[in-house]
Amino acid sequence: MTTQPMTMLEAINHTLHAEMAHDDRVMVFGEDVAANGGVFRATEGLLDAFGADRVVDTPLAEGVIAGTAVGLAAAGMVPVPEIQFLGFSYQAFHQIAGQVARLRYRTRGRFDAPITIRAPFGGGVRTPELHSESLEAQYANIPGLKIVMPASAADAKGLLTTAIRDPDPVLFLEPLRGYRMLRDEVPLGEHLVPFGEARTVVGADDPADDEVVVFAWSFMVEMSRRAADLVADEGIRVRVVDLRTLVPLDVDTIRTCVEAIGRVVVVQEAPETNGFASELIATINDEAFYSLEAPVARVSGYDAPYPVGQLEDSYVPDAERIAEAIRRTARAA
Amino acid sequence: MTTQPMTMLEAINHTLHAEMAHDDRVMVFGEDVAANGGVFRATEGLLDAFGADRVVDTPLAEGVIAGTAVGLAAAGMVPVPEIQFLGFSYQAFHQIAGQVARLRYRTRGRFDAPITIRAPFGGGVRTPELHSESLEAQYANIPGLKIVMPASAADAKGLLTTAIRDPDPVLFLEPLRGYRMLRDEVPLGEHLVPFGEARTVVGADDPADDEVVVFAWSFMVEMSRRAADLVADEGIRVRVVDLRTLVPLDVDTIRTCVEAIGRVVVVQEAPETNGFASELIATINDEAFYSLEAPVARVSGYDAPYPVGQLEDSYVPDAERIAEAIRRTARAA
Amino acid sequence: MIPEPTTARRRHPRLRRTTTGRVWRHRVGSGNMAGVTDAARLDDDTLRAMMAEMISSRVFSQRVFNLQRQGRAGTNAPVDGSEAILAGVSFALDPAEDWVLPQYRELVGLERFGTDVLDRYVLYSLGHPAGGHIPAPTRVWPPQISLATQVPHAVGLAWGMKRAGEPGCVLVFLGDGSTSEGDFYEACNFAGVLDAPVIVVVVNNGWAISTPVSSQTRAKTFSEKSHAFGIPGVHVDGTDAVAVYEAIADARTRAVNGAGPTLVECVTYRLGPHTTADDPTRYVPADELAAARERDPIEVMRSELEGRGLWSEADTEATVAAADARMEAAVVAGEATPLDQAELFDHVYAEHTPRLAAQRARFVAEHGGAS
Amino acid sequence: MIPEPTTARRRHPRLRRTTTGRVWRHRVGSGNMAGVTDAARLDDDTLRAMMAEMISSRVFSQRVFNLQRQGRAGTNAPVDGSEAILAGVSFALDPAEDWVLPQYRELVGLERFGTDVLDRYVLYSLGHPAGGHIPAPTRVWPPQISLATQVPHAVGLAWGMKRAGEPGCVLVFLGDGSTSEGDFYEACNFAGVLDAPVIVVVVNNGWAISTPVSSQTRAKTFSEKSHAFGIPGVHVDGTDAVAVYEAIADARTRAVNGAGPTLVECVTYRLGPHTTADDPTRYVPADELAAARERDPIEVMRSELEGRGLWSEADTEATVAAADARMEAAVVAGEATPLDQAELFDHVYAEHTPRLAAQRARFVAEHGGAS
Ligand SMILES: Cc1ncc(C[n+]2csc(CCOP(=O)(O)OP(=O)(O)O)c2C)c(N)n1
Ligand SMILES: Cc1ncc(C[n+]2csc(CCOP(=O)(O)OP(=O)(O)O)c2C)c(N)n1
Ligand SMILES: [Mg+2]
Ligand SMILES: [Mg+2]
Repeated sequence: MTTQPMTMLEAINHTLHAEMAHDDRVMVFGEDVAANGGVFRATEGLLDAFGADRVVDTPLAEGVIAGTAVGLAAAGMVPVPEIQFLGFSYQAFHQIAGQVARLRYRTRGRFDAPITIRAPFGGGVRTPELHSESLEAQYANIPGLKIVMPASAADAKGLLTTAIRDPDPVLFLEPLRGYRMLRDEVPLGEHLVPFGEARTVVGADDPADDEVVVFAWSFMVEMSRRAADLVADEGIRVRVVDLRTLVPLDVDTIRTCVEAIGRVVVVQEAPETNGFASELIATINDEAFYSLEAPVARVSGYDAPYPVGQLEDSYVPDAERIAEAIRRTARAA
Repeated sequence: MTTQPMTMLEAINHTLHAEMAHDDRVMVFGEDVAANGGVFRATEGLLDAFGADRVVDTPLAEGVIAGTAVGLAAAGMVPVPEIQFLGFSYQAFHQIAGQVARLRYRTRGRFDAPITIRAPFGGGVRTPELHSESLEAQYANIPGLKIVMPASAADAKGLLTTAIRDPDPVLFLEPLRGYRMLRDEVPLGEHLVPFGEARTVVGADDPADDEVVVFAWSFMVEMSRRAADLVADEGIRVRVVDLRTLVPLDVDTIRTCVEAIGRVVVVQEAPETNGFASELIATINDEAFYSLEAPVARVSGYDAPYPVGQLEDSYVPDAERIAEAIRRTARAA
Repeated sequence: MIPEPTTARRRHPRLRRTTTGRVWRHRVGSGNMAGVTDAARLDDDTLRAMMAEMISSRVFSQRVFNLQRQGRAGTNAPVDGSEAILAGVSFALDPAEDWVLPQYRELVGLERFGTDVLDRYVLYSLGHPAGGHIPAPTRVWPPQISLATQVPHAVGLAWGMKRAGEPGCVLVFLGDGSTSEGDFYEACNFAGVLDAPVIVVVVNNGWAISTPVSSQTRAKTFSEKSHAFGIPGVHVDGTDAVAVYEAIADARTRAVNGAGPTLVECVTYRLGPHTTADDPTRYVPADELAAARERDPIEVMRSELEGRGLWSEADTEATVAAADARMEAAVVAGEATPLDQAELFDHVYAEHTPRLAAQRARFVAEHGGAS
Repeated sequence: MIPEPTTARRRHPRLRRTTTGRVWRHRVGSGNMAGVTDAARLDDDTLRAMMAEMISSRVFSQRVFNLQRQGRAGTNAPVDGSEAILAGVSFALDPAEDWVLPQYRELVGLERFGTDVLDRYVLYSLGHPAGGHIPAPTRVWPPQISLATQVPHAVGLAWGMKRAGEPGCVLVFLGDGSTSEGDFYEACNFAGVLDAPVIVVVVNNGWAISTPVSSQTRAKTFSEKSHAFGIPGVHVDGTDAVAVYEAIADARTRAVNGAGPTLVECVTYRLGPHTTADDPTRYVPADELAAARERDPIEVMRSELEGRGLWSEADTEATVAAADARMEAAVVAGEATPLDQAELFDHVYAEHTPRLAAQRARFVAEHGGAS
């Protein structure tokens, strides 16, 4: 398939255009998504292309943005609401966790909930409070949601397409830092990446040839790749696996890698306590305990709120912090 | 100290009376807490004893219940709001997670947040949706909160007293099933249980004499105790540890037990994926990996929403399910 | 005879302040209580049908209440006091085109939308998961427990119908207490902006569990909260089925003609306990309840129709008997509805995720059941 | 000279619909634009002080804006258009007794509450954690980013002050867009029930980022949302500092005398971009902005005071120079404020939890810094 280099932001915009053209039921709505094309321009051009019936600036109220998605889904639409920043999904938590996630369950299958909630999040770009927080773990404990966190422009397209066409509600989380910094070849035609299939970003053909496996998602994949580069110079062979979707989780790939490699680092931006890294460690404990040669290393944000600009580089895991965990894990007795 | 047998509900009511008498700044408010004494009578008699200035029926709006607590704290009060059921804390999530939890942090210590949010939760009593859900893990990932989950009447008193006097925001979660079913000797005088100190419920004097350690909290402690009884007949010596507070977590006791025993079961009512059990497994991985003789067994609710009455006994872990995990873990190679 | 309301005792401060008669779109503080609105639009058969529906809904509700007392059903919320509102709403809507999103107290009064509504409500009350599934084409949603969350759903559904060019409208119920939730305001405000074909019905029964309206808001009426949204607000005597009918029919006309949402407050009084779990004697003033009982919506309608020669004691008896039989059948069928415990895992996703499939497989292996 | 507003171009549809003059508590649609309210309550010195404050706040705001352009500060939101509202509010309140909870655009205009407000706002804009700490006794809260969450806080604070028998009241700002959040409604409704001494000020500047008021609500004004809460609603020309002063002073009198909350809508127009990150030329109609500029609040006040002989070009120059110097000092001090990266761990809890202490210890070992 022909490809074109795009930033992740361009890939998302391109995909929204493609999916709105593909399926008339798709509706995009949220704060500032229409006339302004979104505060990051992710929805740029949609209003002109698809009209004010399908691309709608809502009032400033996340609860009703998520809540109307439930009703729109029941009316046969395919709602693709945007929450301007993931931190403000808190205002919609009762609707997302209590209603969107269980529309199908409550109605015992009467209504599908093909809802894709898009939201940017993540650190490194000096935003005010509640713009950078990584909240995926708070959602991962809620049955009924799928959680998708792309780490490349091509995946942003492939996973967003799958999300919009999926009959279940999807939280589609876009790393702020990746919007312009991640740029790669994106297939121009129809491109779907299935949920629950992790992607090997760095690594030997045979995982057994690697010494440490790093599991990461979203922008931390890029950071892990850089860390792998750093320690490669020191002779440590690292495999970096991008989980792509946290729910569903690619347990097979995780098991295979841990069995083959035995040394594991998990990287997340979120606070340590009960972040999704904890779930990964628990999953590895369940699936491949006897293959572990060392404790799984967790690299996380700290158990403090995401800080202000002058402190944020100390908070978010960087390549060096990850590299250090890799070294430690490679060396562990 | 003189003690008296009380149900957990009586202990909570008794403690609220004692703390309101002890500190004039304490205010109790929420839906139906005043004239009705709370839908479970946890706040019974407070209105008569302390008056309508300090015991207040609020409008039906959880967001503003939590939100006003922030302002009351800044005014020098000690707010003890009740959320009628933990599932409806979702309506207040933006205030609890985004504001209550970080009042001190945002203001860099100008304001304390001595807020204790009480909420019942938990299964087994045939409630409608969102009354039974165990959401502790969704809160555990939020820095700034403390999470307290008593498993006995005496602890309900000791921990609630500590919570109300603590300068930080505390989520104090009360197991519905325990309200009347848990009954034990409660000290009548001042009784504080410090946060972050787990309690051994069943077990040998020397942990090394036990074969399996079970970590649990809230009503699952009782279930684990029953499971320990079941397998005791089969000759398996089980240690049951009640974590009491999830944040702060008693890592020392966890480490000591795992080092001594090597075989671990973790029990929770919440869904498996990213429940607090995952964090415990991750903590054990960090602290005592080399002592583990078998994978840590997780006993959880399933990754489905908390179900309706006719399905709930299949959903919530019971003594037999826990016993089975204990047997499996005791036997594991 | 008509079952007595679930708890018992006269004066109705809120209702005394409302008018009925032809002035169904009245304001608080403007008149005295009358009988039933004399609505030329409604023929005798419809009035009789509404009467029957009101009686039936109370019978249904009481049977479910008793099931709980017998340990056969879970917590449930009696309808007593809301019957006229349900009849007025049901008969003003078109079950083939319009949707109803209830709170939880209304499912016994929507028989006109299809027998599934009650049958599934019985299953719901029995704690059976199929109770959540009201099958197509019945245009009623299952009960909503997370208060006011249904109002955004209704607005979304109405928005979708509008976009799809479908006829009909959406009606959503919520209680007086539930109006304090942000969802109510956010949804009504957005509905205004969207000109969504939605009718938001506030059932003001004076109480939210133990909390009286006076602790809920300082607004003089709930209908005037419509000012905040720039939409019409209508204040109706909710013990007068015909007044409710008129108000809803009018709001429906607006909605389906593209004139946007309406907020309708129906004022009544909760004649029973909040739910099977509640003891209202702790907080409901006896004299207030006694006054409200004088304006029991079933009695109001019955005396009116008897006066017009449209209803007799025999009709009541026949209606109660039929409702009893209807309900008996529903309970028998409900209690006989099989249940595979592994249904626990169904409908979480369109297809089980691998993890959920594994959990289910383990469960089935341990418990037996379909695989 | 007075700095030009941050972006540039006349007609002001919203304001043309408001009256000023003595009728500061006016209603939309009732008149034409005038100058500044002729308020007998305010002496010449106060009027001059208000003028100076308005000019200074724009200078402060512009300096912070420029710091962002130079890469020295983070995203920030210029004040342009809100100056009269801030001056009116500041001067009507008592900094020793009253609290102000801002949204985020107001911190440059509260110098009367203490120099800490601006100094800390500079630190905040520089991304320094100390920016969140406005020290006692200054009764101003730091910026709130999670929109409308501050309204419940204000109501809680007012409730606490009332219970404690403290004098004074609480004033909370929010934008037109932020009124769509449930928190605004829930809080105003509860404030009504509590008779809380709180003034809720809606700064209606026509926009929420790119979303115009017409997409935010169908309510004709924000002040009439007060009907939903049963509290007074006041609609004020927010380009007229004296009108704002009068409205707030009146609301304050009510609040401190136990008469409860007031909702005050101040109507102005956002003369700059939403923030440093925004390009309003994408969505703000040029003619509308141009009309609004004709009613730039600083110009309105200046021409009025010059007309009365209370203000001169020299006064403007001196004010701008003083503000520049004030700001320069704040920035120099701000940029020189030391920062230990381990402050990351501070103030999460009153005392570090063991886990946080361990994380901090590891951090300090790796990065150096205080232990
Ligand atoms: C969001 C939420 N908060 C609290 C509750 C608990 N609760 C159940 S019913 C009820 C009172 C509802 O009162 P109202 O809305 O007036 O309806 P009514 O029961 O009077 O019909 C409360 C507080 C709930 N179910 N959902
Ligand atoms: C809860 C929440 N949702 C969304 C945002 C993103 N956001 C920041 S400012 C803004 C517009 C605010 O408009 P308004 O309330 O009118 O204030 P103004 O900026 O005009 O002063 C939005 C949507 C936010 N900060 N908080
Ligand atoms: Mg009610
Ligand atoms: Mg605005």
